[in-house]
Amino acid sequence: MELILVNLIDGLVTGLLLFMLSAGLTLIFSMMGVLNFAHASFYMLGAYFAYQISLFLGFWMGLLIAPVIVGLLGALVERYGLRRVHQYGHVPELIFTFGLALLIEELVQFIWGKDQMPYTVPEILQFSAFSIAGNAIPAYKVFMIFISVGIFIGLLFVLTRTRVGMVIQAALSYPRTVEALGHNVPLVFMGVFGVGTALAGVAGVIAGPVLSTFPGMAVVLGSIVFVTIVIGGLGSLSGALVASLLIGWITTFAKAYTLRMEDFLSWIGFHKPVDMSESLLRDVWTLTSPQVADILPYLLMVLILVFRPYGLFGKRDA
Amino acid sequence: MSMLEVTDLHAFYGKSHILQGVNMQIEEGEIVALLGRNGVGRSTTCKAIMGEVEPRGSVKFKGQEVAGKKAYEISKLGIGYVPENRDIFKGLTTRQNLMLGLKPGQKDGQGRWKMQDMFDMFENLDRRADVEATVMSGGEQQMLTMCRTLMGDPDFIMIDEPTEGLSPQMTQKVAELLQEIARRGISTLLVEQKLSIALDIAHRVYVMGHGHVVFEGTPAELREREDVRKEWLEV
Amino acid sequence: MNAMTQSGLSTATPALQIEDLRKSFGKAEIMRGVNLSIGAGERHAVIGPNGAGKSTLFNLITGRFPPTSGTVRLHGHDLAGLAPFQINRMGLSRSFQITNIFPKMSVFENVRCSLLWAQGYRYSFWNMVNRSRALTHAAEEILEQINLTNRRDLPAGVLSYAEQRALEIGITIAGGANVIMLDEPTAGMSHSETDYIMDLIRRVTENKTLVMVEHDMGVVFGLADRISVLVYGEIIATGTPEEVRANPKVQEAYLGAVLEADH
Amino acid sequence: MTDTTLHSSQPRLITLGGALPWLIGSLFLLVMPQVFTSNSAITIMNQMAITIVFALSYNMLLGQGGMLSFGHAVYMGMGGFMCVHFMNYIEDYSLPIPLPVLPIFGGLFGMGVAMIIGSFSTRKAGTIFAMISLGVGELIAACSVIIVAFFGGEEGVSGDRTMGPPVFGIEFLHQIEVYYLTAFWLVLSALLMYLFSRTPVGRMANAVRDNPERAEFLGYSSRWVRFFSFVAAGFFAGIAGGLFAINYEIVTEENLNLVQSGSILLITFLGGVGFFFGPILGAIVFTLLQSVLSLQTEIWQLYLGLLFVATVMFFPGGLAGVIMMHTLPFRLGKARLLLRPYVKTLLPALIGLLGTAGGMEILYHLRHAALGENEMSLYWISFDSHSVLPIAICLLTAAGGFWLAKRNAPELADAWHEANTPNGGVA
Amino acid sequence: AENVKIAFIDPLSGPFASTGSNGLKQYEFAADELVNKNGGVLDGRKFEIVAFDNKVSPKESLIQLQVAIDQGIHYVVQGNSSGVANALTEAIEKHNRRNPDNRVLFLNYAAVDPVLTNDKCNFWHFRLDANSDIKMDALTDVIAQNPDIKKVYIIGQDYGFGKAVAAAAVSMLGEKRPDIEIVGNELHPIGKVKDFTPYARKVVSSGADAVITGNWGSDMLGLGKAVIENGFKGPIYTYYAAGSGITAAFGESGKGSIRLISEGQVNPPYSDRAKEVYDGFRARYPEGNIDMPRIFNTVDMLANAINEAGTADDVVAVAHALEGMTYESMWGGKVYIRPEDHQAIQDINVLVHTNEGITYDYDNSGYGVLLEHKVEMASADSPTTCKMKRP
Ligand SMILES: Nc1ncnc2c1ncn2[C@@H]1O[C@H](COP(=O)(O)OP(=O)(O)OP(=O)(O)O)[C@@H](O)[C@H]1O
Ligand SMILES: Nc1ncnc2c1ncn2[C@@H]1O[C@H](COP(=O)(O)OP(=O)(O)OP(=O)(O)O)[C@@H](O)[C@H]1O
Ligand SMILES: CC(C)C[C@H](N)C(=O)O
Ligand SMILES: [Mg+2]
Ligand SMILES: [Mg+2]
Repeated sequence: MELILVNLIDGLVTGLLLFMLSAGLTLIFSMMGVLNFAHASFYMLGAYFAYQISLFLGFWMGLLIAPVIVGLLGALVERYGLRRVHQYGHVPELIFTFGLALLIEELVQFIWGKDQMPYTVPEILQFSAFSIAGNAIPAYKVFMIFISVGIFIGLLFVLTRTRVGMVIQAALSYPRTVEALGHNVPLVFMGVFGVGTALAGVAGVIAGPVLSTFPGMAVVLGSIVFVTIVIGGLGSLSGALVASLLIGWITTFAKAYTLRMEDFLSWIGFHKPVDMSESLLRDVWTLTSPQVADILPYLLMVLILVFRPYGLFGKRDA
Repeated sequence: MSMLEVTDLHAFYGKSHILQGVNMQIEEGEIVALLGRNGVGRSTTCKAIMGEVEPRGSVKFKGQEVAGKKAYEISKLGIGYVPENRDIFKGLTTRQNLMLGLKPGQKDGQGRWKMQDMFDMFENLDRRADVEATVMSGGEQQMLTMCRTLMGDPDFIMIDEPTEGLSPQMTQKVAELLQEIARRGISTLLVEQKLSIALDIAHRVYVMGHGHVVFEGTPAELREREDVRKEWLEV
Repeated sequence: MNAMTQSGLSTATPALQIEDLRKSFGKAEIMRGVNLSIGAGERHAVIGPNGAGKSTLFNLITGRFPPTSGTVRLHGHDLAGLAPFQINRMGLSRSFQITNIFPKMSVFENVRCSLLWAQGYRYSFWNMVNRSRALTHAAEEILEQINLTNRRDLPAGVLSYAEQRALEIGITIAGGANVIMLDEPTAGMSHSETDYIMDLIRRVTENKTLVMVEHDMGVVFGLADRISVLVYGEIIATGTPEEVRANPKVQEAYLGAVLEADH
Repeated sequence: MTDTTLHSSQPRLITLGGALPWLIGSLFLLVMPQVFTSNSAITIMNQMAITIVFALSYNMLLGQGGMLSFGHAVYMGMGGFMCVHFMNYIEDYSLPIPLPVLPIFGGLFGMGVAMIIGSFSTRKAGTIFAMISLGVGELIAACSVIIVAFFGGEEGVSGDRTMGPPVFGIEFLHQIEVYYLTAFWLVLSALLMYLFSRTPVGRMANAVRDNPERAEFLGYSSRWVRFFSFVAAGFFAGIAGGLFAINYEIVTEENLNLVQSGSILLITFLGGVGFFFGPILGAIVFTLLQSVLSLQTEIWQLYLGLLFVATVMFFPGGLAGVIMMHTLPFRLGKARLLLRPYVKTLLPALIGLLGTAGGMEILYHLRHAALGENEMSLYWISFDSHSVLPIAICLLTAAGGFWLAKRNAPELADAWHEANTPNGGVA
Repeated sequence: AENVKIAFIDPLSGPFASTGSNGLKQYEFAADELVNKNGGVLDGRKFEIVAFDNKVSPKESLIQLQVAIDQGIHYVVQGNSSGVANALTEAIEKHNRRNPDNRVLFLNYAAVDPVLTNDKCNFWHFRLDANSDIKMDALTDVIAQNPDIKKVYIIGQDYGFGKAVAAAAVSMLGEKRPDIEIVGNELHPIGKVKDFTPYARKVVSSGADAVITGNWGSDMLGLGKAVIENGFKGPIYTYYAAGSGITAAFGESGKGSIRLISEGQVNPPYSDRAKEVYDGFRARYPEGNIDMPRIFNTVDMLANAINEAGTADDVVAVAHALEGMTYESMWGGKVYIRPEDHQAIQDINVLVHTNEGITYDYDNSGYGVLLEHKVEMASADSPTTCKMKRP
């Protein structure tokens, strides 16, 4: 019983972390139509910058400054890279971000090397907030929860209270015409991209200490973020939130409780072959939930795309 | 000082020289029709004035040089443009399309037109106010584009083929709207295929051919000039 | 070519038979029980105010949307539940009011692609299209007819608006379908082009069935054998041009004062 | 994409113009190993050949069908696994199947898998297709470490190509023999893929890419057109996989994971999706860079990344695009005009690049070499990386080179304009 | 005279980069310190370590192997991941069969999956580390003596080695302490787990008194941190919980609870020579650790074998020289290479993570591993299924 509670909390944390990334990406992907493959790379930059800053000014300054730097970088990328590529269409745009992701990873290795950085949770948060049945809940996790909830509220406000969303939506089909109506489209795009990447930066700052800061950290999260927003439904912030939590909990529980395919199969009435050293199915029989935990989200996404292409909350097709 | 003053305007698509020195002048509250065959460059003229294609030459709006400015700056100065192929924004409702007509910071009701006026004028739009605008009928989309531009409260408006795809009596209605626009002191550059209407409502007409203006005068004068109509308008 | 064979037998049954066709989008009821029968070889024009449902009617017939209720028959075959491509294979081809071509492909390619199925190439991946003289000629024929031969290898996307309209029509007629539906074919064309397109249409629809939406009364009265007037999802009148002109209902609902205005 | 229409006007059975490139290409493949005889050179060429087949098959989706796939490696990988298994069957049950026909099985298997996946993934194009391909890719990649019986887990499956019956006394003990086998399959599949792009399905693939809805009103089901292209692509990817299996005698999870799928996307784009031969260029250049650079420098991937980003930003048509830009000047017989300006701008630019690269190398060494290891060698000169002089030299050359290039750029621009305007023709 | 090139094929990037690059440092230093300083082998030929990054990928490793062979290299050392080792030993076997005039030797210094010296053994492969069964035998001896342990949790990476460890642990505990209950036995994907918390939760809530794991690299780091953070107090028996940042990460929290099983003793230093060597290493790599003493044995033994064979190019002769060789290790005890399966037999130590009595700490953390228990010439007579085919 307590264990369920503990896992609920762990899942929540994982989910909210994912949300901080996907929030920025929904902003960019659903509004600008840019499949930004470099998004996770900005998250990585967030972590590395924060680490570097924390060496001199401490964790909290890192939390403040790093996202800003990342955001500015993002804006620059939009201004001098994406904007140019935008006119060639979506595929080149995507390839650009793809190459960018590669580039950023290499740059990070160029500057910080290949090893993991000793970027750690700040002293003040290095105690366990409370513990349930001998399972400690680190204060840092509680802190993460608060940050991400704050971000959600902030974004919701921007998107619902301003005309920005509409302008971008319109600019997707006829940017020229939107400009002719007096809207400074390039500026808006730059802003959105900047904010989106800044969000990724925040996620990086916060995740760095727990998920460890190393050159591969972007790749690890790269595709799962897309999965999240696709499941949630493009353009829907709440969708992103729900999907993130869903994924967080699914994976956590799948790992925390070892369910065996064997039990399941025999439960639905199959009988385990005596000797199956030769049968191709032997691995299916010995399958356990922790083994598949990390691919469940992908399974979910494919199913959703096949049966409900606009995702859980999305209005239009992905 | 005239509302718009275009002198020796040139424009290119890649290497093809579309506008080869266009001159025109439009006074306050005046409706000027821009006529010509397909492909002579009437739309390009509008786009050049709007800064959507790079203009070479001078475009003075209320005496201020706008050539070389960005489209959104030009629009903020008070020039409105109704593009020929409608450009209804995907994924937005009719109402939202109209809202985007408002300039940044401008609220509905500031200026000559209110959103309600639009719905009163065209009940089709009213009926479809909250469906995604791209599903509307061709004609309805035509109305929407025009209204969308009006929402921005321009002092000078360029309208490219407003009656295309409109039923006869809807065409009538647009003609009346154009005159109403003029009455509210807005100057209009009207690019129109249907000679009948153009000649009915325009105060003056320019005829384009080979990338520059080949005739300028009142509708009456154009009616006189058999030769011009034959050579440049094929009627 | 299946089109021909059908036009053979289709003298008896009407080419298009529409019964109590209805369509609603959400609460909005657009099509309110349309009944219409168009004989084989007839040139039929549908006119009506903007938003009356003309294009929607086209979309329902050609399988772009499913009707809410009612039936559409092509040469007696019920079209219910058929996809656009299936209906097209039965010899029905349409054009679009809002230009709908293949912008990145060359003008020639646009036309050739519209010939492939009609000429029986289907999904075959054993014969090479560029080897077939017949195909190339046919395509070039069409280009001639729509005066785009000089634009042959340009990407269709850069043509001027009017040129694109012409290509739209070319793509529609290329396959030689025997029921042709044109949605505002002359919109945005100058007088001379309008006239030219008019007798192009007249030529290519010789002993075929033509259904056409048009706001240019010159074209309508110049081409149509019969006219239907669609007003807010209902057909208020059908008949010869003269009858329709005379009909008072039509007068106030649609034509209004302008009849004289155009010539 | 308009290149495909160029020949369409002369419907002769086999045009010399059409056949020539193929003859030259095949000849080239024949003599290459005589020129570059070293074992490593042949290894590289094999890798190239395989990548070419894979890239071409990928372009059937991206370039011709407008289907952006993030999971194409799956079909290559599957084909590969099938082939190693076949190798092992041949070994275990000494089946009389000669090695050279093995890729067929890879192809068929890849095709089979493509049929299953395609049956639902090709219903829609655009983002939905892309994302499904991503998901499926991840799923199958993950399964490969779970379903050990077929995929061999982390270690993958390895086999021995020499266990089959010898063909004309060839046992495929040596790279060179494998090379000719690979080359044969390369020519064959390339030709087939080229012809496919000329078939009705191939042509309609373009149409569906541009405007799926309109295609439906011309009698074609966009979904089926996509499906057929997809399956065909799967087949050739499978062949590439088979060739891989024969070459490396091992197939692992990496053969079908996201990284692999991603790199083929980049390779194809680098070469240019707009033209049939684009992916071929991409594959050649990429493989060369990868195998040569990686021996020269530790940060070769950084250079690759820069190359990709630069390509997308400045040459969205890829290498093929750059080449095709020059067809007009050649037709006008004005290509000569470009020669001098090119030399005058590109040479300094190149020097500038080398300078920059040098600077980066030194920085990298400074930062990451072990304590006391100040000795480094660059461009065949060895020096102390911690002293100021070398880096200064590099930066200066870089600056100088770029400055020169920038100064001469306008000249190039003018020449370019001139070379592209027909004589007497007005601007 | 030209150098004797040795190809080092191991991860220099990716999640196991630190393990790999740390190994590389030790090889480079060993080559200089033990061989090149003393004038090299034979007529003064020096050892040269050529590094190849394989990203712990079997496929990549084979590609690199090909490159190495093309460069005329005859000696390959590799250790990180038995997965790679399995692929390599097969490939090398094949290569030597096909190119009798250009053969290659494979010196495996860390890949300890037993099959390598059993079913998959071949004449070209030598394993200078004790295989996981031998190590587990020693480890379980220690566990068996601890009466407080009633429940153990076994967790490892999902591949050959991880499975081998689990299997050995189960069977050997079964013999030595039938009363011990195995409350958990699971595998996780290698190098892919981002957050070990869920696993840690399971360990804690299973009420285990001890954990056994063969994890290494980032997987060891992640698992260890999570388990301890989560409030687990009992001992953790590991194969590789030392160096590469792991020792630093555990610090105080791991004191006395983390044990690891390894050949060679660093603390207290066994010999003055060892001291000398370690100090030299420290001087050159202030951040580095000697956490694989066997690397020094490997280099030195290869040098001896070459000298004995009188050639560096005829690897068959060198292999014969290695077979049955007995070597005095500066890290303590003898190393004997069993001819029948090319498995090195040597002393195996159980070490404890602590900061007391540490001469050479790891990761400059003040903590290191201290000798606690030694098994001399461990499992010298352990059976093997190897049927060695000699050329
Ligand atoms: N993007 C473009 N690229 C190349 N040429 C273009 C482009 N847009 C227009 N043109 C060419 O410029 C010429 C003028 O185009 P424009 O749209 O101004 O004609 P128009 O007078 O508006 O005629 P229409 O009645 O067709 O709108 C046409 O010949 C057209 O082919
Ligand atoms: N998907 C839809 N959802 C809601 N309303 C729709 C949809 N599609 C069409 N309509 C409405 O149905 C009505 C008929 O549209 P339709 O395009 O058929 O008109 P039309 O007769 O072609 O007019 P026009 O002559 O202007 O083209 C319009 O009022 C339009 O707004
Ligand atoms: C270097 C070691 C961690 C490698 C591991 N023991 C294996 O056999 O896979
Ligand atoms: Mg126009
Ligand atoms: Mg319509």
